[in-house]
Amino acid sequence: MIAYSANHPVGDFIRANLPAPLAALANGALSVVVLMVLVVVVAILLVWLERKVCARFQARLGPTRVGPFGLLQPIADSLKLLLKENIKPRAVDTLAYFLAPLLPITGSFLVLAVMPFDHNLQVADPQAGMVYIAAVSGMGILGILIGGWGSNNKYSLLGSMRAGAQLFSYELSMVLCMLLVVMASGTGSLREIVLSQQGTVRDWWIFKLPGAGALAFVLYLISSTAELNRGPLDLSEAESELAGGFHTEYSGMGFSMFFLAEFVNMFASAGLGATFFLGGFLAPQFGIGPLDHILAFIPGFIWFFAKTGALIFMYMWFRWTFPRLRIDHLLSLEWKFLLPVSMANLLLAATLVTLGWILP
Amino acid sequence: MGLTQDNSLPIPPAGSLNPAGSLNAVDWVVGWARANSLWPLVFGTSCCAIEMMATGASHHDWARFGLEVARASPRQADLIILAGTIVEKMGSRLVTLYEQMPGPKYVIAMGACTISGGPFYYDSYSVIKGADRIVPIDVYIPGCPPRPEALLYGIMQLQALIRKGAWRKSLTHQPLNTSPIRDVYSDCSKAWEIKEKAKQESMKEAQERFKAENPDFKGVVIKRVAAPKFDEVARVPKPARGMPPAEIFSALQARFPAVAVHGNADVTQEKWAALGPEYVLDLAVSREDYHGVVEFLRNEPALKLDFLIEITAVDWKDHFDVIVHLQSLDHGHKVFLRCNLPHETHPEIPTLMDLFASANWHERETYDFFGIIFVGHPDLRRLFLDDDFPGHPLRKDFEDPTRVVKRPY
Amino acid sequence: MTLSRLFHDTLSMLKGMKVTILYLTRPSRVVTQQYPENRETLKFPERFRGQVVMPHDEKGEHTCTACTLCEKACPNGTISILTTKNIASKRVLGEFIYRFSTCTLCNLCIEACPFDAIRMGHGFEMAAYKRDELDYVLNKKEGR
Amino acid sequence: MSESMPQGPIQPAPISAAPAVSRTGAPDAVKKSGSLPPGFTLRDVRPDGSHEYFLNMGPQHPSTHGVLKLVVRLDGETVLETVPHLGFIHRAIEKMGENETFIQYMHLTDRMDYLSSHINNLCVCLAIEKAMNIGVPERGEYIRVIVCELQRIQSHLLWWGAFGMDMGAVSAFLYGFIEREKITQLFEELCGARLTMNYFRPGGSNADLPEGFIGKVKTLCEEMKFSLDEFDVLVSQNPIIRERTVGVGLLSKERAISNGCTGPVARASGVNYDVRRNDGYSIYDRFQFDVPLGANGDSFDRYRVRMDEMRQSVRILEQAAAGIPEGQYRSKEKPNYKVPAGSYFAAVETARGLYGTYLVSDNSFKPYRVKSRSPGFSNLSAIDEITRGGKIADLVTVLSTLDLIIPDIDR
Repeated sequence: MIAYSANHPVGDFIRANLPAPLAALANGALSVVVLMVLVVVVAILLVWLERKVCARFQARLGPTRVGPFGLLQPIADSLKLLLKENIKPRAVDTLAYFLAPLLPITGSFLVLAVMPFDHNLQVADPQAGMVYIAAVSGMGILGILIGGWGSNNKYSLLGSMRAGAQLFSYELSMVLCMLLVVMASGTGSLREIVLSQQGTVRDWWIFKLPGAGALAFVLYLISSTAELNRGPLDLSEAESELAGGFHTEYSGMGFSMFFLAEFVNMFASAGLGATFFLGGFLAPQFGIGPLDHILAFIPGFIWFFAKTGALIFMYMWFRWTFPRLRIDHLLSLEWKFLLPVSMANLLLAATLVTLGWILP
Repeated sequence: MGLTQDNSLPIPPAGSLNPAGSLNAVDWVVGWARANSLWPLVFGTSCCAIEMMATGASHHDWARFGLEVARASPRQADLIILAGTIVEKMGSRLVTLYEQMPGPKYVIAMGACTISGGPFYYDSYSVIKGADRIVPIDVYIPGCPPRPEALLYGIMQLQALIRKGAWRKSLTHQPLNTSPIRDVYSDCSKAWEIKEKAKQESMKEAQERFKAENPDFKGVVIKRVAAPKFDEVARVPKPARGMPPAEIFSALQARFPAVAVHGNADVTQEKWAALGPEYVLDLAVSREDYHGVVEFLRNEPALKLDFLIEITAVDWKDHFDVIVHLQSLDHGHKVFLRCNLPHETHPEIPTLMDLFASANWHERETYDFFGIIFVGHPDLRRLFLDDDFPGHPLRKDFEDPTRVVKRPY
Repeated sequence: MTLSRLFHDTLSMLKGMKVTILYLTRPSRVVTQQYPENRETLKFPERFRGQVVMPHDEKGEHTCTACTLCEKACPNGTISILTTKNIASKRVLGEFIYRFSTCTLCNLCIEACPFDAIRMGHGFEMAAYKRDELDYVLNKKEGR
Repeated sequence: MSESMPQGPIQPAPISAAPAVSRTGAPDAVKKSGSLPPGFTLRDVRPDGSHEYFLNMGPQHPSTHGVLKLVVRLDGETVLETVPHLGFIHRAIEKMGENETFIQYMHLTDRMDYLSSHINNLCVCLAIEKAMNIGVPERGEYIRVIVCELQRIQSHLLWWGAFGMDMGAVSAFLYGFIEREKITQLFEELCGARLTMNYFRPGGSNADLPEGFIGKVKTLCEEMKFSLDEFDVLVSQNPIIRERTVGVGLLSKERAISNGCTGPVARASGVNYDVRRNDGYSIYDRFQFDVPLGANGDSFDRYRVRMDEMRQSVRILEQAAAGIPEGQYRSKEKPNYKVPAGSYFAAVETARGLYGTYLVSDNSFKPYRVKSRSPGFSNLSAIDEITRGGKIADLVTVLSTLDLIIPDIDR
């Protein structure tokens, strides 16, 4: 563990010249701005990646004419959405209609605040990190419910009611899977969770608890797909049934906020998956000397982004392969299958931990 | 910059951003963004929609142009590709959709039907003759249906238009085509005759001079290209399946003496043979035992005509013929019935809904087109046309100059 | 959900995922023909119906004798044969009006023409900004 | 709730056997105080009728495959009653048929059911041939069988893609179109058009097969077998599809016959009737092919019947491509087809069911009256009984397994 020095020339210069109370905030403000910029750029990149990967899955090319390999396509999309006419339908509940798009984005940004990108590349490291994440990710659900009800449209009402039922129920099994890792690693803080997975690849939580870790990872994948309204479980904006789902009445900036929130949320869930189960920013060590040395040479956040990218690819793979579930299958999948299995999994992991059978 | 009354963006006068009216950097970037991110509305009424789907599919892939996200809700779409015929009843819905779309919005008229009514220009009482009568159109793509490459070329033309700043035009309410529906074919030849008459006067003496100078002038004879010759092929009649018509008729004759074979009243043995193996029994039935005959044909185990192919009517100017086609799925034979009705405004005939559930829509369609009332039908309303459609269109005496252009030849 | 059914379901879902990943991992399976880029090599089958054209020989002459058979065969009133009398007062073709906005490319006019004066061309880039740009006059010179 | 029934022009007599049958209403369904929107008949399930609401799956909706409007009476997600509204693409083709010659009317039948345009043309040709006693040479018959079976496979491929898209598997739509494009290019070589063909004429077709066509058909049959197996892996064996279609939208055999359903919809309910085999037009009796039947008429049976039908069509294609003789492809071409007075009916099996053409002629060049019996028309009329009690997702499933083409219904 190399001790990183906490002071930094730019940071020291700012702290020196600012009055005392502001200086304390400087560090936080700087990191929040960097995080926001990073995440928006990553979201724009994800929009492009989604369209290219979806095209390759369907044996076609995807955007190619807008900039090299179509890289400027998401920028053109967001700029156009920015400049659209801002329609406020007459029968709309103004407060609910305009407040709703803000919530999902803030929800996913708050989750990213505690994401450990690298050893100390982290905005904040609260001791009860996992509890904070479970609380904050409820904000997205709120936004969809308010938006659906506020736009006074039967399709969006149906979409938001479905979203409400789906997101609340899948929150349970997602939290249970995270709880398993927290219990096994003994700490709530995400940074310690990652550090608890140090050592070889077998020390990652996905492999450490024999069977329980891998099952928790699979359950996490399923429930986070439902949290994101993506893939086979995208019932709240079911394209072919509800025409537009909860964001039917949104145009221009309102719609692009929902659109962006979906991708920021995807990055956040994939990041959480990597942090809890795949050893966050730790390089994979296989016990072979020279290979480990080379792998450790690559800095931590590269590993973090690689693992997150792999998970994001899994989400896209699910979305472009599977048909959509029906609402009652979706809920019975959660209540009758995921919840009992994740509880039993928690119990199994608890016995393993107490009896000390964690793999060496 | 207050919003205009229908809260759309304020309309900047042309060239307001820069007096020269040419594009400056901001215009260029805005035009580039709007041109490259056209999200089409999921809107397809008939055959052109299949070619639009083929353009969206992997072979032609309009996602390369940034059109991948086809939105189902008009709020998020900024381009309507009118793929398919626009009919009067659909016209009002199309205008609502167009008004629900925000900000700079564009319309592509794809296919002959949306440009001018295409094949349905003449003799159709319900087709809108050209979609630019109800919605301002930016690009017309001819063809029926146009190839995917033609649609892509049309989209590229629209993108070029947007890059040149046409998005400013689409914020204003452009004028629609309000010219009356006229017979383009005859007007074109009439106009030519007038021009031709004047031209012939001016050429008259030149023609006499030419005839005087070389009386025996033989013009160029263009040879007729011989069409390929095929020789006659005898038709192999397919034997009708199931019970021969003679037996069906005799079984019916016992129960309903008044029923006669259409066309030849007294039918003898050799008459049946003369009608040929493919002849399907065609009965003429009076209104009284119309329901009884159909019920008998359906419930009789030997006949078992349990499948109603269709109910329709023919207007013979002095009387109506209600036509019923029945078929037996097990035995395979068919029976055609026709019932003669007087030529009133609303002739009446009993319904067949208690025998066949499919009679429900067939009878409503016949009422919609001919005005024939089916007594006992629980919900006899128009099926295809709006309730305020004047008259019943398939009657021979139906005239509606505001909607129909008669084809002159 | 019984265990065996759970196993079979997961197996068939994985096989479904294998089908899609094989499309992703094999760029050779991409079938897109990039229209504007492949414009030179783009070739349509010989019988493709793009629009009705009147072939002219090198002297600019066409073989239409204004017999109006194609005009009668057209179901949509697309073709207008406007005849005139030439210098030898023989009735010849003045203008062959072809309203492409109502043409449905049904090939009936080509079959009706006894002189093979018109045939189907391979044009497809005919999108226009204004509706009356779609009315063409097919013959360059008066008939013979 | 007031007992006021919608005010049709006459008072309705009580009907005994048929269940509460669905009707179509005209204007948008706005639940006015007390009166039901037009077309709805069920007494209010709840006395105060508070929890019900009427959803307009309007003419522009991703899953209605065109411009069909369904007014759905919902209790939460459960569908209580469905009333389809038609007429949004009614183009008066039958009225136009009375002012056009027989051949000109044939080019309009392409635009009715544009996914079986060859087979529709064939139906009009059969009617004219029966009326004017025109024979078809051997090669012409083989060309007709090959082209119609290619058209059937092409139509089922688009149905399969649209079914996948409605279920949420968007990639299936694209895969269906990749295979469909191969057949579209074959048709481009054959008759020059991609969708509205106008290729058949009474007595044969208007041009011979281009050379190399039979070879391409044979290679297509091989590729089709491979891709059909791939489609099965991707969608047919998918447990999510199984859960969403098995037992959804049950249509019993009696109700199918009574509702006039034909084609794969009826065969899925056990109605053993296929116009190609039972009525025997053209030369289908020379080829061995079996007609797939479903057991209990739910959405999965309709799906399974169509997938098997594609395989049977490939089988017919192979036999026809192997046995096609040389010789003339059409009989003597008459200058103009003047049908003798009388009424003639011909029926064919399109991809959706029994398509019939009823020509009434008064001995002139133009038909006196033309009626085309559309298969989708009766298949759709059974939708209210099928989707009762299901969810909205089931309504979408049933709509896509009925394989509707709305211009074919509205004509």
